[in-house]
Amino acid sequence: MSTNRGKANIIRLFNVTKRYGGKLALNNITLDIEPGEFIFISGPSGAGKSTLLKILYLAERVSEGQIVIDGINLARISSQRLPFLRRRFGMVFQDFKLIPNRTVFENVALVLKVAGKNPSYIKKKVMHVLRVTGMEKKANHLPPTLSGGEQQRVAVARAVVGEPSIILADEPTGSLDSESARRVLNLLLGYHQNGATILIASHNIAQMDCFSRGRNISLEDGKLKRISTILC
Amino acid sequence: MSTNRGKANIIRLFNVTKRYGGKLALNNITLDIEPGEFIFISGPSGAGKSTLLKILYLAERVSEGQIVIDGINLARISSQRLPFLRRRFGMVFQDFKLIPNRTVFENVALVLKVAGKNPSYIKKKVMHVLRVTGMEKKANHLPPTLSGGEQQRVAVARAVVGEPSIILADEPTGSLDSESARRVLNLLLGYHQNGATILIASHNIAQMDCFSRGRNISLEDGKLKRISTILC
Amino acid sequence: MLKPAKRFNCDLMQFLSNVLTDIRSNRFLNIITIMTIALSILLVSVFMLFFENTGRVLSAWKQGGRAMVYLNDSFTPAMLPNVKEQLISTGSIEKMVFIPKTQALERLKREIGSKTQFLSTLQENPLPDAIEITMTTHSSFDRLQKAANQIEALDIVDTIEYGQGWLGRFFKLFNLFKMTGYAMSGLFLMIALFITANTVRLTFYARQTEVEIMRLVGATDRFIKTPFYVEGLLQGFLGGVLGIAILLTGYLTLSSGISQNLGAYVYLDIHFLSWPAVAIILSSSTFLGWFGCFISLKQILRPCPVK
Amino acid sequence: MLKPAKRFNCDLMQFLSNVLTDIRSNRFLNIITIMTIALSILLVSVFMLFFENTGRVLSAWKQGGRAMVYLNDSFTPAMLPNVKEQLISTGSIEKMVFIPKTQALERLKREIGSKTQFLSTLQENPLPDAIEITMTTHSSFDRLQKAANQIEALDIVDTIEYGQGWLGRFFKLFNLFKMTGYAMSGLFLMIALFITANTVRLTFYARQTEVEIMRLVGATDRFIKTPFYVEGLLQGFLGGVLGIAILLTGYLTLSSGISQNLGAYVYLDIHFLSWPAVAIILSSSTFLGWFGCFISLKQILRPCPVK
Ligand SMILES: Nc1ncnc2c1ncn2[C@@H]1O[C@H](COP(=O)(O)OP(=O)(O)OP(=O)(O)O)[C@@H](O)[C@H]1O
Ligand SMILES: Nc1ncnc2c1ncn2[C@@H]1O[C@H](COP(=O)(O)OP(=O)(O)OP(=O)(O)O)[C@@H](O)[C@H]1O
Ligand SMILES: [Mg+2]
Ligand SMILES: [Mg+2]
Repeated sequence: MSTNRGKANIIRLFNVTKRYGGKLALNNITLDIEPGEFIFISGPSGAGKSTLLKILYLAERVSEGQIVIDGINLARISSQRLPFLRRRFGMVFQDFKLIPNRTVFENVALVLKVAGKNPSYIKKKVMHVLRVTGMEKKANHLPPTLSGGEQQRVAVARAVVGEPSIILADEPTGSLDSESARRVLNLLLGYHQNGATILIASHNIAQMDCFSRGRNISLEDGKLKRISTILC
Repeated sequence: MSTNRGKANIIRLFNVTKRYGGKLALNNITLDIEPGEFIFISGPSGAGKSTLLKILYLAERVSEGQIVIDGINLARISSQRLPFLRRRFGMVFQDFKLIPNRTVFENVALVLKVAGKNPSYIKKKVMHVLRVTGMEKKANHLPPTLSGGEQQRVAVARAVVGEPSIILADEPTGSLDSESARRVLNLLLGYHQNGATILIASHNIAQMDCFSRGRNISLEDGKLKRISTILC
Repeated sequence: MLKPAKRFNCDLMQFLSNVLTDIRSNRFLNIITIMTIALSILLVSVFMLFFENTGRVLSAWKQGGRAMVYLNDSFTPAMLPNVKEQLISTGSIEKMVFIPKTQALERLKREIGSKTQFLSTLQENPLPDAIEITMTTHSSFDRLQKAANQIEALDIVDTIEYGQGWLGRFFKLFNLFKMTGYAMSGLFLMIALFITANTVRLTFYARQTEVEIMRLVGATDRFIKTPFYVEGLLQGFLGGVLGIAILLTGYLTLSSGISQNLGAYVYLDIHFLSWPAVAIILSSSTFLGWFGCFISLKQILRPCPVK
Repeated sequence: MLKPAKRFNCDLMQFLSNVLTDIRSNRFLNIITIMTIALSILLVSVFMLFFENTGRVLSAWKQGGRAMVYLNDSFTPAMLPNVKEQLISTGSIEKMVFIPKTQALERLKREIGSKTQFLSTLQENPLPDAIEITMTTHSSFDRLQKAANQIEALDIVDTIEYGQGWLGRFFKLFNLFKMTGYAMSGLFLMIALFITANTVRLTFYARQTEVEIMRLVGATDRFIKTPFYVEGLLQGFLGGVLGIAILLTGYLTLSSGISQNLGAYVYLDIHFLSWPAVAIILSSSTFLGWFGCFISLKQILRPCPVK
């Protein structure tokens, strides 16, 4: 399988290993992802799906190996440049990571404030993504007063609000009923059609609807088990 | 539909309403549950599933209406007796609610320590439920170092370790792959066969396997929409 | 019949291990609490040390307050033991020295100066016999005044002179200093109390999740509270020991420095805190730890169940 | 051309609103921090007040340190202006009163007592003329001693008496008191600093999640730090104002009480802190808030990304 097709790869992993104490959460992963791809990362609980997304986001550093994102070697990123790199990503964390004492609006707006956008743009943009995710009415609520599914939708809204070129979504529909899940997946599909590269980690790929052009990366016990193309 | 069959009802709700500010999270729910029943609570995100379980557990007080559990009116429970009532329940919280700075073992053991069990019994029992949920090897880890699915299994282990007569499980397999989910459901089924009353809240009942004798309580927007018997 | 005892032992062992686990898993919070208690204790004890020693130095000055009792013409040296007894019976007297008029005259001559020879030409000694008395330290100025009046009322006494103006002012000021010192000790103690309670409240704030979860799995308030109290008492005690240790180190360094540099000029009787004071400080600090817990637990463990 | 200014205004408004949101959403933490700073400031300023006033009272005593310059027989009243000039040229002199020997004799008579008539029988006044001088306050004992030696060396002067023993001891003690006071002020300030830093660290500990999440969504360290610093400065300033307000209330209550109860006996010139001292305290407290932030942010925002 040739990994060097037309476009340059946006994400490249070379022999990446992540160790927690003695435990190998990722074991010698080599992987290339093209811009605009739609990738599913599947595998049982504890397989290393979240770890894979976290090292791409630089929320964790790798123990061994190299990661190159858009031509930038992550090992060489200084802590000054790190925030700017992260702004090119949108990440949905498995445990949401919402700030408990800020409203839904503020949580989502933070991404844009951090990037120095102006207030009127922020307001418009944030209310737009909240509308799309069905969280418009909860804009002024605090995260702990939301239901699990509502929190998850806020996390999704925050991940996409900055219009990132790469979206990393860890189990983004795990707490959602099928109707809300479809809305979230359609939202992500929309960004995909606009050219964003999307990686979704999910323990249950059967749940997901079928997409035109997806690849499924299957992990098990930290090892890359299989890469397959999804065709419905 | 007669709600007074052979056994006395273990859980009875009369016109229960739960209000958060202006929002009706539960709207005039009347419901009877017999001992030993296996109940699914389904409904879309924000329907009130978690709220229903929380008021049964007395993690929240109702705004209106009455709840009688095993002949005890929850409105009349003093704060001194509350802990003793809670020990009869096992609850899996949707957000797990594990103590972050205690190991998995200590988190699960807490239920038994609180009940004054002796150390050797605690050790044996806790290791047993951790084995059953597949978390034996992580006994000495701290919750924040676990994957989402692993945390969920610890939460399940904690809920069942006290051998409660009523198990309230809020989305207990939401972060689990199908294999782990089956193990968890089998575990709960085992307790059901030993006579425990089990309530499971889930946004996606289709995911669940079929059980011999289940009822599905469907919520929508805080209202009881339908009660149906599941027969596969 | 052995079972209950064994059960108790196990429970105690388990309980202690719980507390140790708690302390280990909240090391950062514990260190901050202990440091805060230690600093508060250091603060109060430094002030106590300062105040006690200043007080001692000032009282030594106060002791200098002497009085002269001038006896009238009817006095003869034979009456001395009798007079002394009468004086002693008034109380407030520490030392008495009889100064016969011959000696007084010599003293006067010395004071007026060797240049003036005129006193040696006197036929008769014009001065009275006198007794110099030293007042007891612990007496207040009012008591002193009363004693002086009693003495003056004696038949044999002509007048008594005791620096009515100067000594009175000194006494008042010394008392004011003492009062202010006590008030400040009290204030500092209260500040230490508040600060410690605040710190403990903050550490509890950080541990609220833990407490909430414990309640949710059916822990009684007592089950939750007991380890916190033990931890609080321990923190308080350790904080106190640390505070006193810092104080002692500072004291030893400074006092050796002072006696080297000033010892030649001034005799300063600087003492460290007495054992009872140390005991009081240690129990206060232990109380501080306990009290912080008490306040915080009151706030967290409200009767209504928290979410 | 208006755009940049408008942009800046918007940013500032938004920035301030962010800070206010922060403060609102962490009310409990803020209140505790402000209270701790206020108490620390109260502590230091109470001590400063106490120490300043005690110092003032003691220097008033020190001022009482007078010297008697006894002139020799060659002195005649006509020489007085000349002698006074000579004395003034030595410095260290605040006031001079000439006491002619006739006056001195009368004083002696009064002192020895009315009973003894013998002095009135004297043909010749045996006492010397003298000048009573008052030393300047700010002079050290060493300077005083030097001045006295200079004066004694003058031709016209017989001897000078200035309580060599007593005054020397007092000076040394007063200096020791002053040194101890400064040392304690410094120590208390450091304790306040540590305690405040600890408290701020604790509040940050409780807000660690917030900081972590902000970093995860791409906030630069500066974006995270700035509001914390503004908050810290504000907390420090408010804490200082509160501390001084409490001190002022206490001062007014106490000083009126003291002057009512003691005013008749002792003239006490008790002052509140001077404006410069208040300014120093307010800037210290503002610094305290800032410093607490600085320490805590250093700890939280380590170069390595946190999980
Ligand atoms: N900080 C950590 N310290 C130690 N071990 C960790 C840490 N984070 C993850 N692990 C371990 O690494 C393994 C992989 O974790 P990861 O979160 O990537 O799993 P996952 O595939 O996302 O599983 P799930 O579907 O349950 O979320 C797990 O066994 C986990 O216990
Ligand atoms: N503490 C609270 N304060 C205010 N509103 C709340 C609070 N808790 C829940 N709600 C609201 O009540 C409604 C029901 O919440 P609940 O958590 O019961 O939903 P759910 O059925 O469990 O949804 P999900 O499947 O997403 O978990 C939601 O709209 C939620 O926002
Ligand atoms: Mg995961
Ligand atoms: Mg829920």
